[in-house]
Amino acid sequence: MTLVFALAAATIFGFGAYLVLTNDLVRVVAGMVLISQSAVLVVIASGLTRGAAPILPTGDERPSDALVQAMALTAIVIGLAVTALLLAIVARVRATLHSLEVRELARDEAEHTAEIEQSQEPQLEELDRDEAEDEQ
Amino acid sequence: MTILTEAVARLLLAPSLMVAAAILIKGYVDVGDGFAAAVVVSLAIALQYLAFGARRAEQELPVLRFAPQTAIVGLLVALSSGFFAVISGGAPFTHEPSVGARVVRIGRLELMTAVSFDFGIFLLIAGALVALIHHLAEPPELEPDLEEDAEAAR
Amino acid sequence: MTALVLALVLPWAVGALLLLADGRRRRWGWTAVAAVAANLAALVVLAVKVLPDGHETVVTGGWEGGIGIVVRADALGVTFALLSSFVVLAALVHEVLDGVRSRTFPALVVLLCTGLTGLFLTGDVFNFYVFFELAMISAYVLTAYGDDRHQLGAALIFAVVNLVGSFLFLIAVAAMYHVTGTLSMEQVAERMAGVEPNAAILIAVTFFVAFGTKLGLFPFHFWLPAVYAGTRPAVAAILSGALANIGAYGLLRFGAGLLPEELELGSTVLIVIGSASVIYGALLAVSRRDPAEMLAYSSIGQAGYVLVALGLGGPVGLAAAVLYAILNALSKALLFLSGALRGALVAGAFAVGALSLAGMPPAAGFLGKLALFHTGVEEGSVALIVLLFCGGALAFVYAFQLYQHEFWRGSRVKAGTGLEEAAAASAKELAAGRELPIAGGAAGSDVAAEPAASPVAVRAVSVVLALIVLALGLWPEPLLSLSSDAAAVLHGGAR
Amino acid sequence: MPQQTSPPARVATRDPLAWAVALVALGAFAGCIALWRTGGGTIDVSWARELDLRLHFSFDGIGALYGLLATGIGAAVFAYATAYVPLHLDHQARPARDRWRFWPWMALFMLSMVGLATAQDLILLFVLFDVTAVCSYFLIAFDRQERASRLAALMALLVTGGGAVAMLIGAVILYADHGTFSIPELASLLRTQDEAGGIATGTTVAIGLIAAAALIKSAQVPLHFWLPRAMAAPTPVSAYLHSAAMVAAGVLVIGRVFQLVEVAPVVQDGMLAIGLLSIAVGGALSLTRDGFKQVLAYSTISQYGYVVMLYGIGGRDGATAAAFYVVAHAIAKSALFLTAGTVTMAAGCRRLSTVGGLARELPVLAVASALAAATLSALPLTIGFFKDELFFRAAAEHSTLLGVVSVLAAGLTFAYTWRFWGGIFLGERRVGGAADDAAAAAKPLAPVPALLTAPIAVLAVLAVLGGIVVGPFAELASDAAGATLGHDVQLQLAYHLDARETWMAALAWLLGGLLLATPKAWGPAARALSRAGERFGPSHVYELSLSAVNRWSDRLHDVEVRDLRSRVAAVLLPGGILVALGFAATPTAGVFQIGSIDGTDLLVVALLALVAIAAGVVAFTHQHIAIVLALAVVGLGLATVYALLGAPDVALVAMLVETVVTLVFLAIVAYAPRGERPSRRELAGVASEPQRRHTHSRRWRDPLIGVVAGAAAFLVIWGALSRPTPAERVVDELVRLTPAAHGRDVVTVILADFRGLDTMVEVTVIGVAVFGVIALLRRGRTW
Repeated sequence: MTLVFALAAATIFGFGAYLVLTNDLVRVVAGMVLISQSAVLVVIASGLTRGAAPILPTGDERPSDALVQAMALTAIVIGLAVTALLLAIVARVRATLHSLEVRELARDEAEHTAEIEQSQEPQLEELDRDEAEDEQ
Repeated sequence: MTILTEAVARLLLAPSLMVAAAILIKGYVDVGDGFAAAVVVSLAIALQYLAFGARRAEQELPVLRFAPQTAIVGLLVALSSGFFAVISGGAPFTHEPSVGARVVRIGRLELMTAVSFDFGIFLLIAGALVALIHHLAEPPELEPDLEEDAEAAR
Repeated sequence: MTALVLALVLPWAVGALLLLADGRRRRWGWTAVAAVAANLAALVVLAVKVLPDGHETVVTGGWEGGIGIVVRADALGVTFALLSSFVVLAALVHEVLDGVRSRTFPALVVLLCTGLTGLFLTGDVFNFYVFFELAMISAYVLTAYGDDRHQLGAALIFAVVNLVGSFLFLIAVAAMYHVTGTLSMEQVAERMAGVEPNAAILIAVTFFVAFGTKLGLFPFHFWLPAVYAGTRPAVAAILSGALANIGAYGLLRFGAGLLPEELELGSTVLIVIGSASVIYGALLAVSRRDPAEMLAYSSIGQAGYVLVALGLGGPVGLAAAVLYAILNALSKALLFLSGALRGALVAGAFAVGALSLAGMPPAAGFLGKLALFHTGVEEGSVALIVLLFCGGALAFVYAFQLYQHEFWRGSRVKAGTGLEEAAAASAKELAAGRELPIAGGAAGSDVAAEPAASPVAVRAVSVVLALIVLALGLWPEPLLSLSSDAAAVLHGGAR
Repeated sequence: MPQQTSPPARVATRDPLAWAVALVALGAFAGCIALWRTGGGTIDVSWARELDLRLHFSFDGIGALYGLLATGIGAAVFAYATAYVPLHLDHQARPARDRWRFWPWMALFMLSMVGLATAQDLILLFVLFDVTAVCSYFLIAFDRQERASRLAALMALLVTGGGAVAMLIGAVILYADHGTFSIPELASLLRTQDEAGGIATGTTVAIGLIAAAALIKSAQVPLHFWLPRAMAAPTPVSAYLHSAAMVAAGVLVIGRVFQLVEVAPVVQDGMLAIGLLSIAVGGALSLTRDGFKQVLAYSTISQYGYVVMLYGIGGRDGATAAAFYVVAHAIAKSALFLTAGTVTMAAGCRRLSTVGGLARELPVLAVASALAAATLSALPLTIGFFKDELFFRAAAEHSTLLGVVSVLAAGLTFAYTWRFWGGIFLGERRVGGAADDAAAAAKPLAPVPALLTAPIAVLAVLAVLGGIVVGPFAELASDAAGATLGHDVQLQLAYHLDARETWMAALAWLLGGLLLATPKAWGPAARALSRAGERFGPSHVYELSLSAVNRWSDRLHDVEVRDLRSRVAAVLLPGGILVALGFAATPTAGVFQIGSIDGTDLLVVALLALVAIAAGVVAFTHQHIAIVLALAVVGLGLATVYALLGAPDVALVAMLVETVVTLVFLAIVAYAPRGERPSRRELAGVASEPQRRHTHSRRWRDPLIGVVAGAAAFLVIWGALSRPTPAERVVDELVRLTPAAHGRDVVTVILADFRGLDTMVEVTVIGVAVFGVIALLRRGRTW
């Protein structure tokens, strides 16, 4: 089972990573959701002692690891929070840029940087040669 | 939406609130807690939004308007039940009644700090999710609200 | 214990309440300031109790450590908490005085401060993760603060890249729990020693990637310039002066504290990556015209120093890492805040920051350089000394090129103005330069069209920061003993 | 330059700020004299215990010498500046408040020089060294509206600041080897070690680094170029910089650490060579310059070359001569600089070629500066005579060759000094033009305030006084030499007409006169040298490297990735590589375990497979609705897995959360169907053609990175999961304690009690996220 869980979590993680690299912002968020699912699965797997639900443990049977369940719950909730937030950012991006493409965003940023660089003179002011010869 | 969905939505509201209450109360004994209960409630309300549309849903349930405030009140309730013990010198999240002490019960509901903590979480999550649903029901707003800006500047 | 709890609960409750308020109103802004100030005050009280080598521990629920969550204030945690809270306070006061532009800003800053305090003071691995997420999620929203669409892009980049880091961190925490069976840092540290090396090193690498991303080390840094340059100065100050501390602290706590053997094993890699960051960040910073972007690249370089010091290790190296992190946070906050302002004394404040960045006395930055050279010499590594020298020389170049560019050439576009405005301003400047003859001015001299000065109170914040940086340079003992006490926590000097 | 000495300028002369600083200087001067006469004093307190830093000041001979220079010359220069600065600002039409950029720095400059002169600790020395550099940075850039000033300031800061770092490194190396930063302690330690059989190479390197820092500060060839450039500063600054502060700080440091240098003969020989080189290069270039201040700047390089050479010679003779030389040079050089400033103010010219014959109109100035020139060129009856006498003696004692060289050097000094003086005051009267220019001959001089002449006269009188009553100066120099050498030195000075040194001096004068008389003979050669220096010299290297760094920076910046995808890739790919490194770094045999699968697990395996497939569907679908649905399958599938694994709480919440996530996703996706409105860029009518080319290469890159990330994650997860869980697990305790916490569902009890803090933070995160969403979508309006 160790291998199975590792494989499953890694596969989900890999697909998520691939999605984050795509051009479509909705798919990027989907990728983040997958990565978070993968992390939760790892959390659950890290306490992989199958057993009864840890409710009213009698002591006869070893219950499943309750601590990782608590951690997984927390992680799931946090995953929900970041997903909602990411989606909101994406919605704002779409509303402002009228596009859901990462490329569009990058281009916008590149233009912004270029404008900044152009609007200001270069930092290093090179001396004119003749001026340097014997100034004043 | 059809009349059928509206009817179903209306019919489902009360039972889902009951389910949520059950999940909340028996949390310490069985599966479920304040968080799950809150999600159930907010899903029931989301159903109202889907069935009636945002405006009508909010007209029929004017109490929804207080969702953000509810969320913050919930947070403060949870925070204070977590930290009130500090006032008397105890550790945070100290549990009252303490280990081994007798627990007062009302029916199956045991009165203890963990329950009020859970209730705070319920309020917080329910309020927050309802607020989220409310805002998602309309597309994002981009224009700056000028009159409010002017007001804030004062 | 009261101080410890208050430091956490006060900003927590106030921040939550502020979420409902319209933060653009002055009174809410000042409420937020009061909350962060209270947090800082509580931390100071805590620091007085804890330093030099004590610690204060609270276990939630009054259970035994490990059962409940251990909240533990030791010298290292308190140092970073103090530092971050101070920077947050400065940035918040700056923004409140300058006029808050969004409703949620004060609330988010206060909650961010809560998250930071929590994560620096927790003694529990998973609790670290949740507080970390609290700080991060506030930061994600803060990055979008302001109405510029570039800030939105910055927020997206920031959130996505750092979330990848966060989830890696979570995976590492889960793995760590699996191999040690506990979440309390103290117990984890004991049990990690017995863990089979392959698993341990893979966990360590995952932590490193997570924190390296947070800290913005080369080659994980690519998100950083866009984010720092895209946000408003106060937010950039918080990100670089407070939030980036998570990376440094995480590397120290998880690396040197929990995984010392793995750290030792990977020291070469750390030094190589650190050196690459130093040179890469400094080199890229040299010709940046946008001050925020330059400061962003400079942060990458400075993070490299922290990593190099960590890689060298030992009491001296660890203390140098802490010291460097503190100095960098302070000077970055100062530079981001003052770089956006205009008027008398601001240039002076910025110059102090530039001096500190370049490691020139009397600003405090030279202490970091001294400590690093000390580490390098003790290590006997000529290459390292040459690297530090080159990094320092580049820092000289970029810090002062920027300073002169910003403050000696007359008007400049204030950060945060729209592009159209910026273009108009620079066009006007050009026109003024060409057409208006200045009496007595020699040919070729630039025309200084004095820009409007920023409000006095806002400038005062930067000046106070600058004075603190100067004072720490002139009287370095508190800073030095703070960082060596903090480092002592890690190498067992005062456990 | 406008010809005006307007009344406002004269009013500004009574500027209380300026006079306060000047009076402080005067008071400090008196204080220094008092301290010197009473034998000084010592402060030694701990500064930073942690780094073993001490605030160790001692007013010894060196402290007295340089302290008196800094305050005495300071008082004269400051007095001069009270008149100069208002005029300067007035000429440039700058507001009077700009003087705040002058006086505080001057005061700090003086203070830090006194501190530097008395510092006994290497780190303290470094700190004050840098403080003087910072002061000079701001003072050189006083005319910051001028590009030349800004560049000069940056250059001075970079070169001297960089040099100071060398000193810091040296200090740290010495500390690492010998455990102290204190110079006296180091001196005795090293001497003992030297006698015991020589010092370590590291120590020599450290001493060399410290000496290098000092030489750079003293503007010695080849790192001299910042000094002539620094002439962009206002004249009083230049005067102070050259005679008593910045440049003097370099030789001061050499004097201070001389006992360390003595044990490293290589360093000392190097200093001798560099000193000689500086004398020659500085002197030759000085002869080719036209600007007043340029002539004087190169002369300073040459003059400090003498001092460095004397320290290179070393011993009693060298140390005394060096100390005396610094005093005499400071008096003469400050007077000459101030003269240049006054002439510029009066005539509005800054070049020898545009001015001449002013002796008649400015008689006091002419006489005073003639005395200063005489001092510099070592004529009798001035204090300068003795400086050369000591110089010749030390050189000739060292070797005949050096004696000959020293005569040549003195000849050079004589020539450039009088070329400067003669160029201004002798010859045909002209102002603002070449000879034969009628307009220039008639152009009147602007009136000059008395304060622009008086300090020069005072300095000249001092120089002559020193030539007659040399006793106090000799005492000062011998005290300084004593502090330098670490043992007492006696210096007797008097005129002996028959001495060898006198003849050498006479020979030098003759040589100088010859040089002056035959400018045509050496002119072309000297100018060629100067041109070569500009084309290939160190200053050019500096500019080249600075612009190369800037260019490289730009180039690298252009190739920096700037889209989200590459930024994420930049985390995943190196992360994967690091994981692979970590994997390879430790033995792996038998570490990884497959684990057992029993019957009931088959359902879990099948479900996980389904989840993985659904994840694949998410990855390769482009329809947003399909993505959302496939994500829901992943989530619900995992929830079922959790239920099967005995985690009903997780399963419940995962299911509920999955529903919420799906709803939120659908809501956001539903806002505006794709492609309904043209993008911003399309609105602007810009084609996005160039970007498309990259898409093809991405087709393989992105999946590859996904695979790398997945593989790395796999290694980490599998590696960790393969470890058996420890026998002692905290969760068992939790289960045991659950009844004590009045609960039955362990998970809920953990969430609400044992780890309630986690839950509290977690729900706060949800709250922040929701309010963040509101902030983004509704600008924060809560409802």
